[in-house]
Amino acid sequence: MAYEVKLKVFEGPIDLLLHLITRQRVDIYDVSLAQITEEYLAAISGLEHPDLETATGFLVVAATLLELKSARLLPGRRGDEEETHLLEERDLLLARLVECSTFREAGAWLARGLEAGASAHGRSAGLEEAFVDLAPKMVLKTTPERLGALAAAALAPRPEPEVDVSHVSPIRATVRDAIVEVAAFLRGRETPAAFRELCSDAAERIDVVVRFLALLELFKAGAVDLVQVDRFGDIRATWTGEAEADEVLADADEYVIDLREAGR
Amino acid sequence: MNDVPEAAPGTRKIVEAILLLADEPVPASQMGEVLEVPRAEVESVLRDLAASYESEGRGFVLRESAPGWRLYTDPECAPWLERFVTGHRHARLSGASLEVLAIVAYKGPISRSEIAEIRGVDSDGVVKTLVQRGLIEASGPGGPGAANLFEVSDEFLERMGLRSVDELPPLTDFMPDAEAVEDMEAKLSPNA
Amino acid sequence: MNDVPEAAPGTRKIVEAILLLADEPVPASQMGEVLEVPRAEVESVLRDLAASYESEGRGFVLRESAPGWRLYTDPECAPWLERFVTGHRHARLSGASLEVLAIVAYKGPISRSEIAEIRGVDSDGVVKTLVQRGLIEASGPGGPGAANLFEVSDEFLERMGLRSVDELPPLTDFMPDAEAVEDMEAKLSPNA
Repeated sequence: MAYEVKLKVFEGPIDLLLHLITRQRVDIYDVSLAQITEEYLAAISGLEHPDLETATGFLVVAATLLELKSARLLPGRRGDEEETHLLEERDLLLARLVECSTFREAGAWLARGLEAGASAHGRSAGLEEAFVDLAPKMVLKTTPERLGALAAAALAPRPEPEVDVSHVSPIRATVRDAIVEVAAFLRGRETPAAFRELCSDAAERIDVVVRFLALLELFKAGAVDLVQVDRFGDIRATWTGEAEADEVLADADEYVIDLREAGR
Repeated sequence: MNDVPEAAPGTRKIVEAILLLADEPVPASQMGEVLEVPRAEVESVLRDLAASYESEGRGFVLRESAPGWRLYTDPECAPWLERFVTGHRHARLSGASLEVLAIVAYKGPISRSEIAEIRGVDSDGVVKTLVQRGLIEASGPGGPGAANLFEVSDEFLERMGLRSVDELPPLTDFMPDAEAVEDMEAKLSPNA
Repeated sequence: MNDVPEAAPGTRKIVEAILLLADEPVPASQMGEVLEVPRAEVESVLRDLAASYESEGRGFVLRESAPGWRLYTDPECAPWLERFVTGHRHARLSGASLEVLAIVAYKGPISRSEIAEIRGVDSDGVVKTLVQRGLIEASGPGGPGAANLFEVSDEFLERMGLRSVDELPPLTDFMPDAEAVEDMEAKLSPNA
């Protein structure tokens, strides 16, 4: 299925998901988790100038979506514990979506209030001549350095860092290739490897995304164990040797996201 | 030039004169000091004045916000006043800025990292913009490098016409309704 | 009490709003242009307003001078206003004032609208206060209504211990280069 990925500028991983999940569509009942997941991945594959932290935020959400999605595609292969864990993950994501939506609405309300406030001009004519000389000398507790810093801050361009995904960059990496690379990297290591290390030579955001997906494939096949201590913490991977890369490749076929397709 | 009609002007008159002279909100307590009358009396005069300006259909309104009382032009007149106001009064805020502003208004005092936690994305740039616009400010320990806590400024409260953040509508007013949440849940459901 | 000229309630309201906003006398003809009503009608409204402020014992008076009409505080209130002005609250420079002072020091001569542009907010009130306090002054063409340019005053320089603005530290000292900014951001981020 071909999607037209038309995205505004997103401010964060939850913001993006909220957009995908709440936007009005004609075929609203056809929107499935699978589709949202694909669109999400397509969108983040186009992120430019990633820093690892931002990338991680997006990837954590992507991981949850993939986990939820794979649970749907592989029914009955999970125990109760895993099922509960998945539902918890889903609820956490849902809670963050509700929170994000709430603050967004509150922000829109504030915008209306500020706009209304801007149409009432406060009296600011200042002192009449008769009183000017009475006013105490202004305390000038400042230094040339402080003034310089203030002027520099005022004159600096206003920062509005936003993650621009309006541009979907061409895909130069595939999950299949990454599975082989990641497996090669992890196999034979004694200690867990951080996801950061796995991506240390990744030149583009897309490489990071693809390696992350590869890691998930390997995890699902049982070839690696993943540990993530905090929500925003680093992900650590250990090679278990319970599956080999080529088995993963064979098995992964059924639900590997084709980024080339989705990204178009 | 002007013949003084009576012995001493009343509280209302002096309060009005102070309001005309002031170029920022004036606390009722400060007017009370100047007039040597209790703050409560000044407040009662201010409330009466505000009500009478409104009922008389004056071109100005008297409003109380966190920092105090100030005269404003009636918002209805704004279209005719453009010529007398220089510069764009306020550049519009981005969606991200408004979201962070809402977080600070409702959750402040709040640190940068708590804001990032809620939004799932680093928000330092947005925080800086809001500080520059004078809408939020660092409170608490402060100092360069310290983990500042941020809250909304008096200027923000003045522009919103609020006496304190407690006057904001409850956050629950902005939550998505049950149907919308159900819809979100359904779309995230593995068994859909 | 309020004998509002019934024919043009809208005019009276807008005229009052203009008077409240204006920081210098406004010619009746200019108000007429804005309102799209004949000057004579505006003048009649202004005279009625002036009379009603007086009869109602308001704290402000409306006076006509050569350049136009302006609201002033009632002279009877002067003793209390002096007390208000000498109060401590006005002695401190606000954050906004300091920022404008810094901009004028580095970018002067500079116009009001350029200052508003840089700050993203209307800054006329602040500029006016700084002029009144003798920290900045109008230079260049000048004249009422003209686009004045502002620069810091000799008094300001003297109080800062500077002979000229050229002695201010160069702005580049305070502009971190891109690399330094990234470094700083990395240190501030929660997961660094």
